[in-house]
Amino acid sequence: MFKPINRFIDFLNRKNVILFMGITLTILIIIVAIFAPYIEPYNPTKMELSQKFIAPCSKYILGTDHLGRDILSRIIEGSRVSLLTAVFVVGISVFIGLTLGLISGYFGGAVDMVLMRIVDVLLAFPTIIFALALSTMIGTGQINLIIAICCIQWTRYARVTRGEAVMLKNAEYIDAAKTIGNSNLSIILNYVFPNVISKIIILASLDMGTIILYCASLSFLGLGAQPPSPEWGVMINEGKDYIQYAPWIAVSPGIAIAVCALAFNMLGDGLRDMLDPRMKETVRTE
Amino acid sequence: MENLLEVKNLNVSFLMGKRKIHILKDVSFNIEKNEVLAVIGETGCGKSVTGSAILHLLPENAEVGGSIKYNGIDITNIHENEFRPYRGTEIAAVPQSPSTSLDPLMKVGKQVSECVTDKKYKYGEHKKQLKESIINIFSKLKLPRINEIYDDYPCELSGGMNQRILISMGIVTKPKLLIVDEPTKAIDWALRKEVIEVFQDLKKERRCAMLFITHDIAAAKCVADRIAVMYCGQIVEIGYTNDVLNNPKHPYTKGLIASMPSRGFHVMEGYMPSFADLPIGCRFEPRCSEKTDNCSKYEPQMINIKNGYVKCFRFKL
Amino acid sequence: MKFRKIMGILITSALCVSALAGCGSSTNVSSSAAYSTASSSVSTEAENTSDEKVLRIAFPSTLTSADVTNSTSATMLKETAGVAETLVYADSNFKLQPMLATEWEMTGDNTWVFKLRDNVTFHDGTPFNAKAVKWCIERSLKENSELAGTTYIQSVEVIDDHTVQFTTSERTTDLPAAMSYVGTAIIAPSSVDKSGSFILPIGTGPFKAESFDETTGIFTAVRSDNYWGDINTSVTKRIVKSMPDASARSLAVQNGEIDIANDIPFSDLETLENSNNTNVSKFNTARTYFYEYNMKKDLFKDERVRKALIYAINKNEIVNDVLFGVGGVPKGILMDNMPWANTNVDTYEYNPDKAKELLAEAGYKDTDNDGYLDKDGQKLTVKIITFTKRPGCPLIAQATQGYFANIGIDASVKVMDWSAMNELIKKGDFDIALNSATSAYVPTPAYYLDAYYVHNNIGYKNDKLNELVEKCKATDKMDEKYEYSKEAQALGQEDACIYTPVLYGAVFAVSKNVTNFEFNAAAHDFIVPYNTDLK
Amino acid sequence: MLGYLIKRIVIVFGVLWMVSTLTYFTVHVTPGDTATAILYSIGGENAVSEKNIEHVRDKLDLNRPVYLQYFEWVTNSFKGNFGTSYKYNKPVLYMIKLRLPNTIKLGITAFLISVAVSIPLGIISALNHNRIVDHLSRIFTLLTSSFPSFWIAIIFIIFFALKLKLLPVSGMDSPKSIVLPAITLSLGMMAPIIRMMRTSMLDVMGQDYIWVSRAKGLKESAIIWRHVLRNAIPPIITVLGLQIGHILGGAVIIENIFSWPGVGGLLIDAINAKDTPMIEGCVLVVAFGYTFINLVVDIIYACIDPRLKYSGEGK
Repeated sequence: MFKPINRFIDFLNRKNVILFMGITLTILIIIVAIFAPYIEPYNPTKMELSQKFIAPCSKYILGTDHLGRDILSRIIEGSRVSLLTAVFVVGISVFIGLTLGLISGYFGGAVDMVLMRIVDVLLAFPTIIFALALSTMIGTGQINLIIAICCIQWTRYARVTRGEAVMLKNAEYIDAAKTIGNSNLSIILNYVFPNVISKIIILASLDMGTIILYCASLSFLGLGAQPPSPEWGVMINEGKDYIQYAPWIAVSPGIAIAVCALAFNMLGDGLRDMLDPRMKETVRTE
Repeated sequence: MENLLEVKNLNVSFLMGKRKIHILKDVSFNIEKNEVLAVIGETGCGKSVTGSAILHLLPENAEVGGSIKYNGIDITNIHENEFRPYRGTEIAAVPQSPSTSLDPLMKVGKQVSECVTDKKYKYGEHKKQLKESIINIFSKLKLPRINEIYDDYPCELSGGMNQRILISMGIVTKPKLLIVDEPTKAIDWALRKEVIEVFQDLKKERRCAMLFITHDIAAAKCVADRIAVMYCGQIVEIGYTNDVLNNPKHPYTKGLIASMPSRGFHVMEGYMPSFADLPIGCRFEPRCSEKTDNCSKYEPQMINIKNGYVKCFRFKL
Repeated sequence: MKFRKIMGILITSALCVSALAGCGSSTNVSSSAAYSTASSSVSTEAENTSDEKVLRIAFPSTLTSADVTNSTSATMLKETAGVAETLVYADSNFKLQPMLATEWEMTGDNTWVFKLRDNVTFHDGTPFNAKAVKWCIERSLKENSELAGTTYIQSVEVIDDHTVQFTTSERTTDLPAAMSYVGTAIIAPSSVDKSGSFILPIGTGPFKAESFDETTGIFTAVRSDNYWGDINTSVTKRIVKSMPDASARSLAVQNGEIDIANDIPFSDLETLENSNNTNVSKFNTARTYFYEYNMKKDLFKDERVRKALIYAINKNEIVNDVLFGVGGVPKGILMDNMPWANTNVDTYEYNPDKAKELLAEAGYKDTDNDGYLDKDGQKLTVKIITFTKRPGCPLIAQATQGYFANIGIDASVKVMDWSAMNELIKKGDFDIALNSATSAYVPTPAYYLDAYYVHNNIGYKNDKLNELVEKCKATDKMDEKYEYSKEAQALGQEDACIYTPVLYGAVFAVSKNVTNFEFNAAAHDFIVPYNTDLK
Repeated sequence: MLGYLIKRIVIVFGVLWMVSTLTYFTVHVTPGDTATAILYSIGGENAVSEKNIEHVRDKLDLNRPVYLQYFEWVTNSFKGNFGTSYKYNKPVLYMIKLRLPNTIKLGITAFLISVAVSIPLGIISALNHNRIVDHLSRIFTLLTSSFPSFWIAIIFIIFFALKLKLLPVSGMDSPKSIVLPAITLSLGMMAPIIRMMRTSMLDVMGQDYIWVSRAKGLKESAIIWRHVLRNAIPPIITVLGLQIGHILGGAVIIENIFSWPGVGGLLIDAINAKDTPMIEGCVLVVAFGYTFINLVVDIIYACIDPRLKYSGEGK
């Protein structure tokens, strides 16, 4: 009776299903975001007050909101906002974190000292509160939100990169490379960087999911994107007032966020399984 | 003499994904009571897997074939619950790599006494007596500060000291068979002699049989009654210590002995083949200096000699 | 070895204990307080059946204090709890009526004399007199930053036991109106202890403060035996519960936990109207939503453009469909039933064709057929900014965006918090701003025009209007005030630089047990009249 | 040990000082007039008039240079005086003391729930490595870390409060009120704990000393309890410490949705009102709580793991 289940589990164990699903979903989301204007059944910002609060039906698959806008179209349009934001945040943070982490780890000394203390301070603070404080300070809006989250997020990459760089700095083959007469820059680029990058890729893909959640949370609190932007967090916030009357307004954007975050989480999880040897099962032969 | 352990045609393979990788092939040997059998060979040839297989401690994805008989009872496929009483009490193990084989968060004394207290039904010793007997063992192993060491964590002791703690864990239950895995690997040269002496004493005083896994031929020579030479998951030659060392029959044994520093340090050419990609014929064929045409086509058969066997086409009785 | 470990544990536990002790002291106080209120709210059902009749009111903001120096709690004390009263009050026709003061007179350019009611005592029996008024107003002036600019009071002098004189920082004819503002509610000097810290408000109203829980924001007041006026209600106790979340208020009424709640989510109206135990009432309020054009921009220097954009907006549809019928379209700038409201002005009723016509006259035509109007090769785009706090703002702005799109104007909407919007308006970094303000903050004909037409940040200036408002402020004759105000309104409406499309609507969910509940648009926020009764 | 402790405490204070300075100056550098924000927060749009703005500036001395205000604030903070909230006109410390117990109550409940769920789940999935339970728990982990907490909160409200009418929607009037916010908050922090517990267990189970303890003939249960769990716990403690930060951050959102009167709501109000002393106070409390808990975690860690004393700090 359990045979099919067992075979399925066996299949799960052998293939990196999570990674496969992650990649598929991610590509799907990216396609949706790129071709959003062609996929949207209606104009996402067009109001049709006579069509407001229509429950999901065949005409409006996910229903309409309080201003008669088609929710599905808005969600599709919103994927661009979320994805772009996450890509920017991760890209900028990785760049800053990687650069500073490499410098700090490879050269050490006072730079390392100062940088790591800054990292300590920034990490001594729950990300969301810091982003929250910062984004209110520098004003609301999506760009400010990106800046605010980048301010904290780079520390994660800096710390990981530095750790790896410190470890590699003392490795014998780096010493060898030095004695041959390679410059510091070429050692960093040719030896240290390739060793760090796989860890950074795992971290970055996991972070994409987290950042989509952060942005949505902050927008939900009214600190990120603002209406009428079809950002998912904003849509949930708008729908919150109608949960009794028209629950679908708040429900579907949440699922969109979750699917997006799930895609990147699975991608990161799968990549970790594949790239991080620590997690692999090893067979003791000796 | 009666056989304490009889291993016949032991086959071990690991399931890696959908592929099956054969590690041990038709390994057969026996150990008599109070006899020390040394297994020598290169790193990665399957020595430790043999030990683990006897202890039923192979990873989950392992498949075991053939038969292992202990005291005449077939223990190859008996259930974990039935086998557990054998471990520690009948068959004990002294693991390799002292740095990782001790629980870092438990005091060493407790780790040693644990071997006994978990089987109180058998050893009705009181805590105090137990501690005394452990300290007694410590002192026999020439550990310093024996009373304090009992309450130390492994990280507070040196590698050699930890190795001796591991040995004491193996012998505290007075087992009939001791599987010793690379006892001299982590020990510096000065201590090596002492550790070897400990095993010699063990054999004399406690009268326990041993499966002495090592790549240290000199150590094997001092301790073992017989030597089994293992290559790539197979025993290629087994026989009395003196016979094997002084009159090696298998080309691999010859090479191994020649590579000993005392014998001139002539290192063999080539590497052991990967288990995933084994040659069809004799596994040693690619490196063998005395190979014939048959060697690459057929597997050599076991040829019995006095108290052992050889697997080689070149060997003639 | 052992020593280190034990020490580590000791230090850790010491740290933990000290941290817990730090907050523990307050935990005890607040938790006991919370329990007492929890039990009281649980027992209200039972009490209602015996001789106690409890009116439970939801208050729409967070309450952190019960002191009149905090405007929010002053509103609560005066208008929802009925504990503290002001010297003057404005009735629902925006006429000033005597409250704690019986008469008032402007005695000099900067002085006003108020005669106090003489049969009044505070709840603790201490007499209500000029000294108490002086103490209270001076304290509020110091603590409440709002009062200085609202009342212009500089100092208070005691003339005799029941006469006070207020000296203002500049000449004002509107002090009596300002004295109806909640921030000037009077409490007794005995409300504070010897060190000056506030305990409970001791007022003169028909209800006497009983308790206030700072953590949960629950205020209770019981009927006072010695109220100076006549009231007719069987309610013996009022519980005011701070519930800043609109959906929570609505649910509390539906579940019968609350008798009166205001500002409930528009979308719950249908549910509440169909419910067996609640009534829904909607009223227009004196609060306006108003559009401001950036007059520093050339685009809006053209009157036709300004008016066209107003014609483009379907105000009635906004009220009915976007705001669920909550609110109203005014016939002028102000709420129609304000006695000084000029309802005889052009309201630029929805007429998209006229809008297009006017824009075409101004030179805006769709020459490149992209669906958007343009002039000199420039697409007509406007940036609408608005703020979050008033629930209607984002909705009205987004609806406007839609109406503008219909006539070919590409509009963007930005929603931000009010201070940020104010900053942008000051900097001139916007096209159209949707703002909101109450026109009865000080219930006087000059106030709203002065605050939002004369003193604007958008660069609008009409000398004639300013002059009329000055005259309105200067005279102390009411009918003259009305006249000047009406004239000024006509000018303002004709200029169409600031425009009121919609009035803020008050919506109440009231339990069917509640009787005699009347709305007063002149009240600062919302009022639960003293005579509100329970079946 | 003592030296280590002193060093750590110095770092805690350093962090607090830097965090507070950072926030102090960002608050002041930000565009927008403080007086306007304060007036708006106390009296709405109508309260903002030129006369009132002037009054507020005079009263709060906002016209002084920022660095002077900062120095005064720092000296007062050292005396334990965090100033008076602009918005509430009450001492900052008083307001925080009023609200903090609620946040702690919510936080501890959520923490206990998530620990009670995720540690056993992590252990179970490690013990059933690559079996159905493990896969199910992995799916659970992925889901909990993918759904936004505020959305889950809304779904909970729809189901448990509106449809089933089992639990209150918001506030903290009855003991039942804590259920929804605590569960929502705890869900968000489960994933890292489960994942860490599982990895940590698997890591330990692959260690040589576990093989050795099997070779000793110990019972499986004894191996799990005595060796695996004991060695798997230290990394978990670190993760738990980090999760406290998640609680503090998540509480801001959760308190907002459920109208839970905690520090989170206070902070958001303060930020909106540009109530500098209050923002500073809340930020300091959060940062202090976070660093303090991590200090405690490190001390516990040092007590559990004998290796640290020798490698990390020397004898």
